[in-house]
Amino acid sequence: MELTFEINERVIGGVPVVAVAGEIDVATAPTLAEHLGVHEAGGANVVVVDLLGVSFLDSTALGVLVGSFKRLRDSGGTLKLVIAEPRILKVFEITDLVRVFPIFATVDEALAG
Amino acid sequence: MELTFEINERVIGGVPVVAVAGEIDVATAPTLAEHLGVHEAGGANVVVVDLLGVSFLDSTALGVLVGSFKRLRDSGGTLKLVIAEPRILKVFEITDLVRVFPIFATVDEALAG
Amino acid sequence: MSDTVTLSLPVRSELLVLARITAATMASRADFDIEEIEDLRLAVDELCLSVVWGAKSGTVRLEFSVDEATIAITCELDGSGEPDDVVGPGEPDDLSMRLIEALVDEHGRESSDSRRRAWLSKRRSRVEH
Amino acid sequence: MSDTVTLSLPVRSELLVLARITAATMASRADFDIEEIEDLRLAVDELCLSVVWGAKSGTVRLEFSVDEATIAITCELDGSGEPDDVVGPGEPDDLSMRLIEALVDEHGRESSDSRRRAWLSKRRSRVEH
Ligand SMILES: Nc1ncnc2c1ncn2[C@@H]1O[C@H](COP(=O)(O)OP(=O)(O)O)[C@@H](O)[C@H]1O
Ligand SMILES: Nc1ncnc2c1ncn2[C@@H]1O[C@H](COP(=O)(O)OP(=O)(O)O)[C@@H](O)[C@H]1O
Repeated sequence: MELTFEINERVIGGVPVVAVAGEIDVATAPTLAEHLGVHEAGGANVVVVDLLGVSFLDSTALGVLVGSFKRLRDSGGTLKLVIAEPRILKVFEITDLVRVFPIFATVDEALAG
Repeated sequence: MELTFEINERVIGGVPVVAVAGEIDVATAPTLAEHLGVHEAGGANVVVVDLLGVSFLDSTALGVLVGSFKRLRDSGGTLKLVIAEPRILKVFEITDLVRVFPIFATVDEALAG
Repeated sequence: MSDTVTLSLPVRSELLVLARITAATMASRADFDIEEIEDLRLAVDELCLSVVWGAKSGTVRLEFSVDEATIAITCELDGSGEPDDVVGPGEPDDLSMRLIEALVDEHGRESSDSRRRAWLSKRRSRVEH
Repeated sequence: MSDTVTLSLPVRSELLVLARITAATMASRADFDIEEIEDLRLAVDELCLSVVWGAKSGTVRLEFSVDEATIAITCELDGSGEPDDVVGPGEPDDLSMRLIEALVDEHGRESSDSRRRAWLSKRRSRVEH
């Protein structure tokens, strides 16, 4: 079933990469917020959120990402997104958030960019 | 989505092989019945129904298969089933239909057996 | 926690899938394992079939309740005010009855000329974590 | 054909998925294409969020109607008799509003202190085959 939600974390070259899979909605977004909060509190500068495995995401998820992006930016860092699926990109386009987040097609590009 | 239902037919060594994929329930079983009816009317002796792609099946599906089996048997033929998934086999076990149908794990075995 | 979800559908074979999906979603949320979720998917399908059997129109009303480790589902047919929609008490298929019996812990049914109703309940095996 | 399905859920974030699944299933049955089905999945989610916003309990009542080439969905919050569950008229998130606006053909909302209701409708592009 598509009901799964999973977060996997790696650190590549000192940068935390938070990979999310499944549906991010009002039930699961708080878990994502917790994960991002740990990195913000730990003083991370750049955080990469890999959304390649995400099949659905709503305004609750956008709210969590925007909040984390703002806090990282305020401390001189940034939050980079990895998105390949046109369907997921569409959500960021409708809301004009493509102009807020640095968005990359692969994790490698996000780490390099 | 898992809502798809599809029937693909092949003829191997003169034997019709009806491959079903998706969910067989009260909405889709009539389509299966039509396909089997064509072979019964066409004078088929043996028909193989390949259920390897089936993710769900209920008593409506069982009714269709039993009806076709009986008509083929009455005209000297038989209906063979191909089932690998334990979950699908369980439905035939609960209803004791494992003792009615010749059941095989692969299409090759069904054609040979 | 105790959650109750209700679902009403017209008698339309293409919509029965909604009963299966709702049962599976609630069972999955209530920590039933995959085998038990599949059991419930089939059991609720057979429950509806046994209640709706022979009806040409009307509304199927389902109630799904999760309480601790148990899910209970009732299915009822409202004949939409056309009494001949419900052709006598349902005669549930023998196969349906065997499946329901094997797949759930408890089940029951009541039917009169004007009303058909059946229910089931199933307890998950997994213990609270 | 005109089919109406109703779904009632408690305010529980884990159950919102049922609204998405029901919308997607009905749209798929009504021959909407995959892109439109995904639009509806997101739109109904945002519709519920905008209605339920801030509520701590109560029942969310959804109605899904398919008529010819159009699906209409209404979402209503019943405050379960505890008036302070509904904290004033809903203030739907700006992001929700933009998404709904972009994803459906028509939408509207009405709210008072005791009641919140919103609706949307979307027409499929594919013509009858
Ligand atoms: N929601 C349902 N639950 C269980 N069985 C149903 C349901 N809808 C239809 N059926 C069964 O399918 C039969 C045919 O339904 P009907 O609505 O006439 O077909 P269709 O929807 O394919 O036009 C009904 O008599 C009933 O036995
Ligand atoms: N069915 C629903 N539809 C839309 N939003 C919901 C739904 N259920 C919960 N929410 C939103 O999630 C918030 C938290 O819900 P709550 O039930 O308190 O959390 P949880 O179910 O995770 O314990 C609510 O205030 C509401 O904004």
